[in-house]
Amino acid sequence: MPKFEWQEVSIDVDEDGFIEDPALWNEQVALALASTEGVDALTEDHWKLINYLREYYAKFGIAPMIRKLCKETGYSLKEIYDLFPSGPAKGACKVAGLAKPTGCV
Amino acid sequence: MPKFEWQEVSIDVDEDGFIEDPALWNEQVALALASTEGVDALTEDHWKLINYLREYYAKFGIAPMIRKLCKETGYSLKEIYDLFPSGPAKGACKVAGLAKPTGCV
Amino acid sequence: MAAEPVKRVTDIGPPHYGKYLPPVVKANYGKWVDHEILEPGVMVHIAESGAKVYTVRAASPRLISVNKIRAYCDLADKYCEGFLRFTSRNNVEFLTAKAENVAPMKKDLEALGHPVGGMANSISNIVHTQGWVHCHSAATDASGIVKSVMDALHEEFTHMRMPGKLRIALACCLNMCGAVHCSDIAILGIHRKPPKVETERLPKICEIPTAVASCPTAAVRPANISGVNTVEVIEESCMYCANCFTVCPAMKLNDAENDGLSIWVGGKVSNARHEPMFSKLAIPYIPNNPPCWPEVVDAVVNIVKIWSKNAQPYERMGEWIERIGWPKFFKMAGIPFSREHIDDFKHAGLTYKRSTHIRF
Amino acid sequence: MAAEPVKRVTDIGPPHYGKYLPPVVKANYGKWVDHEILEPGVMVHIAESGAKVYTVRAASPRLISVNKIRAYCDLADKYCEGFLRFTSRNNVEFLTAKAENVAPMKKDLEALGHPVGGMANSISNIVHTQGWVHCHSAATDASGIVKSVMDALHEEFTHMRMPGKLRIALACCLNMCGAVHCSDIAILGIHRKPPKVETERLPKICEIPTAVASCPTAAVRPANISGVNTVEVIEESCMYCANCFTVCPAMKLNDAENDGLSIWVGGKVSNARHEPMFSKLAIPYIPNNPPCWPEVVDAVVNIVKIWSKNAQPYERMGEWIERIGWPKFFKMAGIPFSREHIDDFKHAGLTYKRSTHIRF
Amino acid sequence: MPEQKFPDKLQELKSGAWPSFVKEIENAAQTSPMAKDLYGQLNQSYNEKIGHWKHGGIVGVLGYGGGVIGRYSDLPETWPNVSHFHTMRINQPAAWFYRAEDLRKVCDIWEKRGSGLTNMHGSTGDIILLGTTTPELEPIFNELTAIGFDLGGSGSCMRTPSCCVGPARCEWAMYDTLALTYDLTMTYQDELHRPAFPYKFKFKMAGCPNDCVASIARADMSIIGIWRDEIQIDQDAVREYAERGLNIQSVVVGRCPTRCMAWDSKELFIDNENCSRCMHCINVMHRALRPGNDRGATLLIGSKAPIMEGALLSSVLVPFLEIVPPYDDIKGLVNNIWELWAEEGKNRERVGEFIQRVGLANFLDAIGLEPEPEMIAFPRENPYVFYRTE
Amino acid sequence: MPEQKFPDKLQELKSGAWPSFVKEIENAAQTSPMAKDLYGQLNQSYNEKIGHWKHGGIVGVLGYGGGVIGRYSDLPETWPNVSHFHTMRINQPAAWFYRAEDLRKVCDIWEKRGSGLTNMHGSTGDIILLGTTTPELEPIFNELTAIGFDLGGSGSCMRTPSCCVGPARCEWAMYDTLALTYDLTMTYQDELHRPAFPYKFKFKMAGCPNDCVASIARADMSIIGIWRDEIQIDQDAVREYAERGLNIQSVVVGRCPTRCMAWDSKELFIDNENCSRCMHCINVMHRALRPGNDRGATLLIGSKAPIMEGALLSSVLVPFLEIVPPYDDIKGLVNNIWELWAEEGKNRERVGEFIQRVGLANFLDAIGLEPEPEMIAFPRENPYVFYRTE
Ligand code: SRM
Ligand code: SRM
Ligand code: SRM
Ligand code: SRM
Ligand code: SF4
Ligand code: SF4
Ligand code: SF4
Ligand code: SF4
Ligand code: SF4
Ligand code: SF4
Ligand code: SF4
Ligand code: SF4
Repeated sequence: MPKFEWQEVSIDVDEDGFIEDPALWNEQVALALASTEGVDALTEDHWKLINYLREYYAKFGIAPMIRKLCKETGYSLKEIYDLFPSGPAKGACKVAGLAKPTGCV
Repeated sequence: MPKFEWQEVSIDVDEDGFIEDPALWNEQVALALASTEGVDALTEDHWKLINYLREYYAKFGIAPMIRKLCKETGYSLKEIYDLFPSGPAKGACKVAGLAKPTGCV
Repeated sequence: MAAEPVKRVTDIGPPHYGKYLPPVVKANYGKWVDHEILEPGVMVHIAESGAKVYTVRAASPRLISVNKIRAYCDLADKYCEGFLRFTSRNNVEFLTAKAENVAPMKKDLEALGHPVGGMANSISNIVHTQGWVHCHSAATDASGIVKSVMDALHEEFTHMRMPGKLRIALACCLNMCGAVHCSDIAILGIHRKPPKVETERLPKICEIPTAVASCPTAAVRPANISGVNTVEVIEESCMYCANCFTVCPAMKLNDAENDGLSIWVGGKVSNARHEPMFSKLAIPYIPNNPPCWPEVVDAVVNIVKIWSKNAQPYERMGEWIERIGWPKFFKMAGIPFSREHIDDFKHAGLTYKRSTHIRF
Repeated sequence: MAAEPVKRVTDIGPPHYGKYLPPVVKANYGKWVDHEILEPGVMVHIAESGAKVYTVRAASPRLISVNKIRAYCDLADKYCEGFLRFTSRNNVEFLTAKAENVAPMKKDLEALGHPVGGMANSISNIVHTQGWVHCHSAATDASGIVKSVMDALHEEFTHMRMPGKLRIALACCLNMCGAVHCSDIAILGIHRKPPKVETERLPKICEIPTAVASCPTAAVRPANISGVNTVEVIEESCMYCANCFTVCPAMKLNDAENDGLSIWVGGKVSNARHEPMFSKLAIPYIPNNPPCWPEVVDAVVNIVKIWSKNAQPYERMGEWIERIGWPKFFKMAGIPFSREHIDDFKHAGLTYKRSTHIRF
Repeated sequence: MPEQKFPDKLQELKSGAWPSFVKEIENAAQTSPMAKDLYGQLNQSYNEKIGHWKHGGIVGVLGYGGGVIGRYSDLPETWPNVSHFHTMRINQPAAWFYRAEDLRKVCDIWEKRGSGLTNMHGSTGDIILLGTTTPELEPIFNELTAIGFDLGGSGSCMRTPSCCVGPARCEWAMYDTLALTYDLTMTYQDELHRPAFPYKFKFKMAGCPNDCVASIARADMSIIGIWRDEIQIDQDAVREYAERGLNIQSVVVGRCPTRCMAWDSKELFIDNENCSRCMHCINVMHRALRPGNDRGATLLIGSKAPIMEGALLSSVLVPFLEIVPPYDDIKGLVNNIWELWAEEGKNRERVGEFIQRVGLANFLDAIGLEPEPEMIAFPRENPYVFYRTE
Repeated sequence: MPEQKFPDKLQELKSGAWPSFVKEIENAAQTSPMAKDLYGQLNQSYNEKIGHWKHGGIVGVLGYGGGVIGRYSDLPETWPNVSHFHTMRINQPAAWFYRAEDLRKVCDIWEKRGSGLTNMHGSTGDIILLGTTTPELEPIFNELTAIGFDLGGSGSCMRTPSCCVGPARCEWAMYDTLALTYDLTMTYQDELHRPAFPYKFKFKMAGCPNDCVASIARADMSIIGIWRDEIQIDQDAVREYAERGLNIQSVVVGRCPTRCMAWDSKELFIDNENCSRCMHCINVMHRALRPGNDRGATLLIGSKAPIMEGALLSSVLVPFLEIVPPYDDIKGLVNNIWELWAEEGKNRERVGEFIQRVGLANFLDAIGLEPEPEMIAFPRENPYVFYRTE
């Protein structure tokens, strides 16, 4: 299992860089993971998305469908890609510490 | 709604002689209803069947299927007809104060 | 009341058919080799031995009085050595070994008001059910519609000029007593309103789990309404099948305004040529219009006409439509195609058109 | 790593096909009037203008190296003004206006090890998938079986002596990437053991509701196992489809012992004659036997043989079987009929034989 | 006719070419007050467009669980003579043959104790005696048995079996439908009269694939005659048909569903291996073509009306069986089926629905039959196979 | 080949008449360590009868949500060079036409930065570049766009549309399949690259009912060319076929599914009203018969592989549509469908499954189409109608 180290953060991640144990996620970890996704700083916009994702996941046990994400956060798909260049699944979910999206590829 | 009177018993029944309000059933009523089904006295065997029917109904909200009735009470279908000449549905259920069996005719 | 017979017997079963077979039938039982339909409603069967039995078939309204049965019996005595039979479509048949009996018997039957016919490529009797005459479940009457339709079609009973056999059936509710689900033309009584639940009375007279289990679309669910354990109906999920009413009197659907009929076509039972087929929806709704249901009569007559004009020999309704395609059928019949025609039950997907085999 | 190109562009889409059409194609685009298949793998198309384009089609294993592509390109340069195309079944095609180029090009292709053929009533390339070469989901390999089967059948690629087209497809798991579900013969990788649930790891890496929802037979259900909220599998309800694994890595099904293949027949895609049809189960299970899967090869060759010997001209596999009946197919193919053949999913009842149309 | 507050709409159904049920009711009403009130209530329905019967009743005769359909008017005050209006189902003789003498006796009983109205016959096959009261049930039953008639079935029982005219008057009967019907009826008197199944179970016997009793559409077990060997052709007779103007190519050969025939204007050829025994060519040219001599029946299972999973047609259970008394193979199979279905079937689940729920393969296993390809139209299309590994 | 602890089973697949993928891997392995380890791992799979890839990865290029399938070996220590082995899906040019010049450029990029192995093509239609590492993805993408290629689709997006050769080389193309494919691909670049649907959505364009791109079996929207007017018959050419030995009666007329043809050895007759445009007669006698001139396409919807409700074939949505740029009618319809399905579809529910769940009639309502009888094979058989009363 690869170790991912960034500043003081050191966590186990899988090959795709997704966190292995979601329980270990915190804001620092988010920042650390963001760095791998071409995101230098987490702005308010980033946090709005991350928080929405985490809350949704906590409530329903799944990541929201993307249309729902856009609708409920008010960001267009384009804006999400601007915030997380590798997109909502690979980028935002990773930073938010969610289970890796699967299946539909 | 026809009134059915027998000795001290006086209850509302439908045209088929089934009790209208199952809450009013008691052993005396059973005896009364039995008289309409060609049963003069309720023997231990009759009560075994009646009690089984009532317990099953209380538990599941339905009358048992006849095969189950035979199996669980140990009476053959013939014995049941001997006890209640108009059979388990029309005879035994009526005496036991169950809702009138429907449908499958 | 009269005194009971001395000995009460049970389980004797029906009379043995052996007692009831006409002599010529008994003598040639299982030894028939051919038959010929001589004229509408009259046929002869020929046995190995060369023996012949002539059959005269007459229409019957099925709902008959004992006096009518006695009249049949008199005819049987007069021409058929006291024997007669009924058919699987409720016609009455008189069998005789004597060719010379046919003509007078036919005359007598017609005098009695019972047309002779229904054989070969014709329209036979309408298989039907109880309707308002006897059933609690009926969304329409049965006998009245049958009478009205057959009044209009009787010439097709007494002639043999159809492309093939045409079987009409009627059922007064979705229970479909009879063979409505597999008929060339089927007339079906329907409800169009959800059950009216007698909330309080229901638990006293109905088994709640049975009522809940009875609904094909799970529209019935247990509910506690002001303290009473009863059921409620999710009205959007109800398609008015009345199965809940069948098991629970406190869920009545009958509705004078909204009940009515639907017309179905293209079913068949026999294995001749095409495998048996179900009837398919042609006309979703026609209002009840007693006593003569003119809209139903027109609809049926119209469908009979376009079929008889266009089908090839021995092409039953469903076979014909399969050849020309449903779009053409709707067009020829002048029936508007609507959302009701599109299946949305269990196997609906299989009824979608999964090819480009389109006729333009 | 090399420096990035100056400007990062996105969403440019594929190259416009216009750039890639051979000149004769471009000139006669949309103006073709006829074609003729001249010999196996060679055809000519004729345009309104009288112009002709010759096509030579060669087999390809689909999994090819860049060097092989370069070799194709060289041929394209040599004979086809630098143009080439691939087909929807992964063969490679060379188009030229020059009739005289056909023979040498064919020779070159054969020298390169790529048989020319696959046209008209022959067996074309096997549409297939990734297998052990790339996919996590594979219950078998793809390329190896394809190679083994086509080694045995290559003469049917290079000849045109079949009753009709025969389309074979292979998919390495029930996801059925490709067209296995509508092929004359389909080879399908299957699992036969339920998923092994990694109980503790599962909630960390999988969405539990998604895993539960993924199961067509509701065999996956949420469970709390020694304090962990995870899922469990009701093994009797599992039919090994692996959809749970698709959405959840912690539910692996691969099993060296029990994985294997099944053979399906009688599907088709084209609307020619019969409407498109799904493939139907012929052989429920054949074990994996790499590298040459002889049992699979034998099974396929056997089915090809009985079909090609018995079908009428232009009768595809499914059309032929429909004519002779499935009982006869099983008999002729020597395949024992077993409980696995009988459908038990959603529409199973519709697959039961609902007539007496039996051939004895 | 009784005085009514509604216009007499039924009147309009007395004229016309088709025999009138209204006239029949009127006729009975001359002597029966019941029939008179039936007329009245029915006429009220015709005016109001709604039926006036209460939800089912449960009445019967001693020792039987079925055979009577209880019925009460919901307007007993307006139409007191139909306040009770139960029907009795009387088990018809096989193939509906009667001797006038006996039929008259039935009429007499019914005139005396019932409405005098009947259905000849009900859809299942019984004689339907339309309308009597609860107290009359026992006497009627006893008088009927005295003349040799017994009740038919209602409720969750084996229903009254019925059959086509078969060998009594048809050259195509591949087995004796009347004998089998009578035998099954007698063998299963207890199952007929004392409902103990999850739901109803109907038998219908047809002598050949023409299925003149619609068994494949409405019998839980359909027994349909069939042959296994070759169709017998009399080529001279075929030519005669042609000479007399039958277009054999289009009407016979052209409609053969398996396209297994050929006609060269001299000889008719049938590829019997591909013939699906549909009867069409035989039906059309009965003088020239006859079924083969290796005769028996196909057993099919499970047809029914739509409620509740959608209508079903019967499907093949035993592709071919010789039908010979005492029919032990059929009865053995029936017993196994009933045993299983009675044990595992849900309340109000017909055997056809039961099979769909548990799966045909499992059903076959449980009743001890081997799967055969004749049982299916085609093998499964979905790959959702419950493989059995060790 | 690398040293192995397993016997080299793959070797056996190098001989034989069919071109060998093993030789292709070997060929690439000469320069690519990745291809070398692929050989090794695959050979291990052949020995162990099991695959060695871990469950899917999620990797990609910036700004795109798909186009790359992440893949990792579960034996990274044994086969380090395939520890990453991602495939890239490259959007093929319509109908898979290439200029050698450009194709060589793709090869060069892939040789330099990937395994040197490809699939020409994937089942959806893309060029599949088999195996590279995460760090190479961005550079490859940039180099590809520089030569005019872009990624195809993966994930819950519009997938790479594809089409048959159509008007480029086929006389039966009823519309321009390549033009429509290109146009839809370009119009929906965003939907292709940035997954935002409930599940995948595939388009396949076939020029005529022969459907050479199997669109009816594996496209959420299948657009299949068709004509409405009469088949054009050249009777002389028909006779020529006959003279040259074609048995028109049995091979052409006898296989017409609607039996709407007749041939009297002189003239071929087609009852065009009953012709279902199946193409068979045209396929067989292409010199004599040609489709009509009123041309367009049928739009069908919903086909897919079995998971999870069982495989579906596409079914008719629009019986006939003229196909003319800018295709606004198609796009309007597609937008309505996507809008509805994206809003109401469940996660991983293909549009075909969605329609089955909500019902075709409701679906039509929601996307603004009127029901037409061409959309169904036959009307409903069950009486479970959701009537709408006022
Ligand atoms: C008397 C009766 C049997 C009985 O036991 O009562 C009977 C008797 C004959 N049928 Fe029938 N059929 C009888 C109901 C049926 C039914 C059942 C039904 O209608 O409910 C069917 C299936 C109908 C369906 O498919 O929906 C039926 C489908 C046939 C067929 C197949 C017709 C077809 O092309 O599909 C034939 C063959 C023929 O007529 O060519 C046939 C042929 C015959 C023959 C010719 C058999 C024979 O050689 O004796 C008999 C006279 C035919 C006629 O009436 O034209 N019989 N026949 C039934 C008469 C009913 C009536 O009063 O009209
Ligand atoms: C090149 C290609 C289209 C492409 O864009 O790549 C193509 C090209 C032609 N097809 Fe096709 N078909 C091609 C894949 C298909 C497919 C799709 C598939 O196989 O996955 C089908 C549907 C198959 C199915 O039903 O399962 C297909 C079903 C047909 C048919 C109908 C055959 C039938 O009887 O069912 C015809 C008509 C015919 O051949 O008589 C046809 C006819 C043709 C013609 C004659 C059309 C023409 O006039 O140019 C072309 C040459 C035929 C040949 O190869 O015999 N093409 N054709 C495809 C070649 C694939 C290959 O390499 O073998
Ligand atoms: C009398 C008869 C109609 C007729 O006029 O001929 C009849 C009448 C009734 N049928 Fe029936 N069925 C009659 C033959 C049929 C048939 C046809 C057949 O048996 O060949 C069917 C279709 C085949 C089948 O069994 O599926 C039939 C399918 C039903 C059903 C639906 C059963 C199902 O599984 O879908 C019901 C509802 C039920 O069982 O609860 C039903 C229920 C009823 C009830 C008892 C009404 C009810 O909901 O309780 C009707 C009583 C009417 C009355 O008041 O007199 N009846 N019923 C037929 C019996 C006469 C006889 O014994 O000869
Ligand atoms: C590469 C390709 C197979 C090939 O070798 O050609 C492929 C490969 C995969 N498919 Fe596929 N599918 C490919 C064409 C198809 C097709 C055929 C088509 O598009 O014409 C189908 C059937 C049609 C359909 O869409 O239903 C297909 C139906 C599936 C499914 C089942 C989808 C369904 O709704 O039933 C899955 C499972 C999923 O989506 O989770 C799937 C999933 C997959 C995954 C991503 C595995 C997974 O479970 O996540 C495979 C990745 C393999 C790998 O490691 O490289 N693939 N997949 C094809 C794409 C190449 C390309 O872009 O050109
Ligand atoms: S069809 Fe319905 S209404 Fe008519 S008799 Fe049967 S159950 Fe009664
Ligand atoms: S009428 Fe039918 S659909 Fe409606 S609630 Fe009752 S059982 Fe359900
Ligand atoms: S069929 Fe299955 S194993 Fe093969 S490539 Fe597709 S998803 Fe992978
Ligand atoms: S393999 Fe398929 S059937 Fe088995 S548990 Fe997983 S999803 Fe369900
Ligand atoms: S089913 Fe066959 S045997 Fe019986 S009457 Fe009809 S034609 Fe004759
Ligand atoms: S019985 Fe039917 S299938 Fe057999 S030859 Fe005659 S018409 Fe054809
Ligand atoms: S689908 Fe039709 S138009 Fe397209 S290549 Fe095939 S035959 Fe030609
Ligand atoms: S296209 Fe097909 S349906 Fe039309 S005439 Fe030709 S073969 Fe017959």
